[in-house]
Amino acid sequence: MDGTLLLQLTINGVLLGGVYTLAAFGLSLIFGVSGVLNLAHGEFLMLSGFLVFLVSDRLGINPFVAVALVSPLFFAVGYAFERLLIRPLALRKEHVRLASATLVTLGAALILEDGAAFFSLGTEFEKSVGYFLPTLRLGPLVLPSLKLVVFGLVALLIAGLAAFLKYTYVGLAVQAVTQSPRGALLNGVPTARIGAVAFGIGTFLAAAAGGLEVIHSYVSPLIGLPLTLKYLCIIVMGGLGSFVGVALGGILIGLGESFVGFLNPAWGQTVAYLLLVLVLLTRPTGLLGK
Amino acid sequence: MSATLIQARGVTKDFSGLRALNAVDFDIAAGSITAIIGPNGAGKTTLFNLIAGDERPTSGTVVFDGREIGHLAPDEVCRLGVARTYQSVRPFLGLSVWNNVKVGWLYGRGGRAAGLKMEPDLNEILRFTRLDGIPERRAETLTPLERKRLELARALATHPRALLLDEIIAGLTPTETGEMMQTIRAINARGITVLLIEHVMKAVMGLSHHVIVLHHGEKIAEGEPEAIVRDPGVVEAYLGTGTQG
Amino acid sequence: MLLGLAGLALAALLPAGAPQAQGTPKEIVIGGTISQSGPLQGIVAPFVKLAKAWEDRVNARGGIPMKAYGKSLPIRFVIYDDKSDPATTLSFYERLATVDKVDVFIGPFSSGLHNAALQASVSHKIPFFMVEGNDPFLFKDPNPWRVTGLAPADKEQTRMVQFLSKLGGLKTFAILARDNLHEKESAKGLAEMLSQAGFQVVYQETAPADTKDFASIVLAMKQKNPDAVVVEALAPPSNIQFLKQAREQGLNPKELFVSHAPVPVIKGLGPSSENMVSMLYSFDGDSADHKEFQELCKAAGFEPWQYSEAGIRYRAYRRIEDALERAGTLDKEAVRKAMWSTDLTLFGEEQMKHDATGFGTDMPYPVQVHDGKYVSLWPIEKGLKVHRFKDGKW
Amino acid sequence: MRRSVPVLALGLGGVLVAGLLALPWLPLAGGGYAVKVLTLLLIYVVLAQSYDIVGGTMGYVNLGHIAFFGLGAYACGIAFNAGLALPGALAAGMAVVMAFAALISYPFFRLRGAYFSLAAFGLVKLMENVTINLRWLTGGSNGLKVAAADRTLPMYYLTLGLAAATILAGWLVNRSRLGLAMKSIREDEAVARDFGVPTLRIKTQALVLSACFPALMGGLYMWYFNFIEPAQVYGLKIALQPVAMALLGGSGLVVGPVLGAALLYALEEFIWTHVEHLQGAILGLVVVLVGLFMPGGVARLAPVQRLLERIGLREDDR
Repeated sequence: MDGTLLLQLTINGVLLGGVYTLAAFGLSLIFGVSGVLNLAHGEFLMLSGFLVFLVSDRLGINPFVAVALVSPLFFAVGYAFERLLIRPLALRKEHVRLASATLVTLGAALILEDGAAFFSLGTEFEKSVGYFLPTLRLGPLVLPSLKLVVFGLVALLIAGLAAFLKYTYVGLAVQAVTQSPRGALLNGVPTARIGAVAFGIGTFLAAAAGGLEVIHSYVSPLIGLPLTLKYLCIIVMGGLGSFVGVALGGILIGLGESFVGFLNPAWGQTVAYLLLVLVLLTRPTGLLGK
Repeated sequence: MSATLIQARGVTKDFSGLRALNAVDFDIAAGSITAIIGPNGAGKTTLFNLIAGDERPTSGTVVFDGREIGHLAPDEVCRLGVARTYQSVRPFLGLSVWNNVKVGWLYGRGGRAAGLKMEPDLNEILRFTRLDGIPERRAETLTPLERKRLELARALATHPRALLLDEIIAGLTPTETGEMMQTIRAINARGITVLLIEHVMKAVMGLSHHVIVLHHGEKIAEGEPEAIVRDPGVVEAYLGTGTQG
Repeated sequence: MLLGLAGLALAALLPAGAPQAQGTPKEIVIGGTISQSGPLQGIVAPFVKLAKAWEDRVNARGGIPMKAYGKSLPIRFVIYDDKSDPATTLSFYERLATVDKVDVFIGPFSSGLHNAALQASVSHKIPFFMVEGNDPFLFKDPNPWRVTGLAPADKEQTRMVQFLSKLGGLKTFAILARDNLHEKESAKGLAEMLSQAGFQVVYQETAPADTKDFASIVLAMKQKNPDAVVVEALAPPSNIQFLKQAREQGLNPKELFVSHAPVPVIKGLGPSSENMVSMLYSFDGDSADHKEFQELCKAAGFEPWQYSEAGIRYRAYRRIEDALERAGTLDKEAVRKAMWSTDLTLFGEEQMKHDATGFGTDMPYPVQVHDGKYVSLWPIEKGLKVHRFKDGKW
Repeated sequence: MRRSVPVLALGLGGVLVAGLLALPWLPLAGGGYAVKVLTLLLIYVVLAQSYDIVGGTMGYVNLGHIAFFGLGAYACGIAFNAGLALPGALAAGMAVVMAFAALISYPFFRLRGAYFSLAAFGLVKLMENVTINLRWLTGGSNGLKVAAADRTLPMYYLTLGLAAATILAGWLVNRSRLGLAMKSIREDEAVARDFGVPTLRIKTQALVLSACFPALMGGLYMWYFNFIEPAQVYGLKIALQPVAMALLGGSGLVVGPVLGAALLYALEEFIWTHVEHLQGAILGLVVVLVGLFMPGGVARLAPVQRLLERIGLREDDR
């Protein structure tokens, strides 16, 4: 293949990675702080996309405005989710806790998925906003504008989160809890509240991703679990508690899918999981995990 | 008790740049009771972990009964005859007292005590550690003292040749301390070599034939207990850290 | 141990299997499953309402006349949710046969589910109308009880090809299909028919079913620079994704043909969907059947063009009713014979028959998006006047 | 308290025994539908029970258990099409799966807790995609087809037998030396290791053991349905169902998974035949409530424990 094509594939891959990273961030934050595999993460993404579609399609509001309106609500959703469903499990033995958390989040996922499907009955099952940003061109190269926006957002988020974790009390607390929950508790960090906050932020990020998803792609009641799985792959690949690692994992998968997808579409969707296994074989704690 | 059971030579352990142990040498005589003392962070528990195989020395060798064990996995070391207890007790909380001990007996003995039948032997061990009568209880329902005894029982069930006791006396009442010291003597009387990490000087003086003093990962002294307490270096180390807080 | 408990719990779910009262039956029971959960629900879930609407309609006019009993019998649909899952499908068709005692099976959606469902028709000797299963492999195992209204998958696009060869102005085609039994078959057939008609297929690829990003495929397609891009039966959501990225990556074909493009696709593309060609199992017309179909969809709560398979269902209902009426009895063998010997004219021009294997004649018609709505490109002469090329404008 | 239950207990005990004895004769009673439904239930019993060997006794929540089922189904189907008789095909499938389990246990068991669960979950999707892409072998998205026949009755009895075998295996493991080692790993892997438990070997043995039952089940499933697609045997929902069942019933107890499978499946069957909409949501709600309020599962609830005691099924998981 010629240079332009190579470059184009790289651009597409990196930007796609950006899209993956956005939601994976939230999951990583949640996983890091509460040690919970939130199987419902993708469902929140779906739900937010669902709402963004309704707001922009039925009320005719610009989808980006809709995202700005909808996604903050999900901080509360996530916060409540943690308080009601996750915190009660906190004191259980580790393997019991892991199991119960699996049940609770799986059940929640089922409820959200089926609920969304129920409300889609008779209307569009797949929801996608017919809104395009003008495509940017660099000579022969195409810069997918929307993904560019997402990517910028991710970059900002990384910077923001880094600052947040470094300089704010909550941020430091979050880090402390991520390092060692018990230690943090002993040092007077209100781990419970921190957990809820982390869930709030994480879910908000998922919601933002969902809003953008419904613009540049689509959202259907069924995308939740598969997406969650992909994001889980990404954060495990990147390594727990490492946001740069998450971005790295996301971009790696994006690039992989872009190139393999070009050479042989059939294997494009397999890359993520192959990479996961490869990384874990060589580094059980992930790329940047300690 | 002349033969050497455990021998350390130039044992060094680094944790990401931080040196926990620095070129420590010592010999533990078979059948002896040796106390390892030193201020917090002196590297005592690290030393135990290295002997038990939980961690590997950065450099240096640990030899057990003429065999280099520094590179062995903990389960192998255990089967060779090294059993331990933990500073903060770690029984199998979900399992019964009986099964806690049974794990050690089934998997930890290596070839030792081959002739014994499990039932009577475990019963004997539980009686010896005053846990008879509650073999059915879940470990999580036990008192702290009972948990310490359970750890001891689990270790004894492996019929160890060397027993590493990590602050097993710390936190006990005077009477309990007395009992525990008797128990340890009795264990030693069975020919089991005992290493103990202790802060309680009464126990150290009362039990040990030999004392090793660690400070900032270095061995600063060793010898008879009486000699050690008079050693100016040791006193300085303790007072020094004492004043530093 | 507790299996017993479960066994009883389940057995309790079964009504006491009282032997069916002999003599004249009270009603005609038509049973099947429609996926209301799982991956297929997006395509078929709304058709539960359609079935009910048809039931009401038939019963409103007194049911279906049955010579053997000298009177008309009302029909009743029994429909379960198969969760898009073969195992569930299998047990529900068994339930339909043994518990609900259906007279006629109407199939589920997709070949995988059909394969599971068909077992009940063999073991219980009940006529089975495969409403949406036209993949050759379903006809491998011997089973005299099954028949479909649809033409074989690889002939699906016959009318489209007929239209294109009249249209002219196009030479090279790129075809993308989702990697899935039916859609691959259909795409293969289209490619063959196109090359027979003298067109040139310069790119043909199948995308994994769960592909979320098509940028790379678009790039590969772009390099072949085809006149016409065909997204063959690449059902939503995949085709929404593909089209959005085709637009973004500047793939600007002269003709864009998306064979399965219900509302979500048109919404997802917004104004860019203008002049996109697609397929529907219906076409504009003013025959009585056209009117009835319109009203039926209204009653079910959607526009005829919103779900392209609605037309398939309508034809299925008509075929079943016709067969039952000609049989004039609920005797399974008689109904089966009647189904195989269907010869019915619908929409004024469609000759509905069956071939020796059990395949039917139903095929979709070309349509095109004008101002966010579908206009029919059929009959061809009319279609040629209406048709506009997309000419790479999104 | 104990005094208050005997009548109820004996009654229910009788019912259980009766139900159990009734199982083999059920087909003769001619309940075609009941037979089909029970077959599906028994399939879940096998999956949940075998999952629990690793998930319950050893405490590794294996979200990828279904991978063994799918691989078994495909391996057996391919062997069957190659001309082997069912027993041979099943044996072949089982061999492949056990080898696979042994192979993956090294990399996967370097991971602990959530990490392990994640990687295992990812494995399911990986298997699905690979299966789709190895067209020449698996038929890819066209699915795999074997000669069709009405195998309702043999399938029912074979599945019944396999379920019994799986339960027996679970019962034996929980009492065995191996089982004790697995429990010690569940409680504290590092300590178990300090006391001589060769953890990696034990974990591998456990995984291979728990893999052979879904392998056989998959083979039978393939043979029964005579057609499978990748998404059908590697689905994420199917992957999680046995886990949910085991936890609902009481993970780590032999009665747990059986009870859980029976309850969840009966509930599902009831909802899907009696409720118009939102069946999935109702099911989800139940799952959430169990996760929240019944960490030990139904089998560990005091009344159920007393009941089990009465009918001699109370187990000691200490």
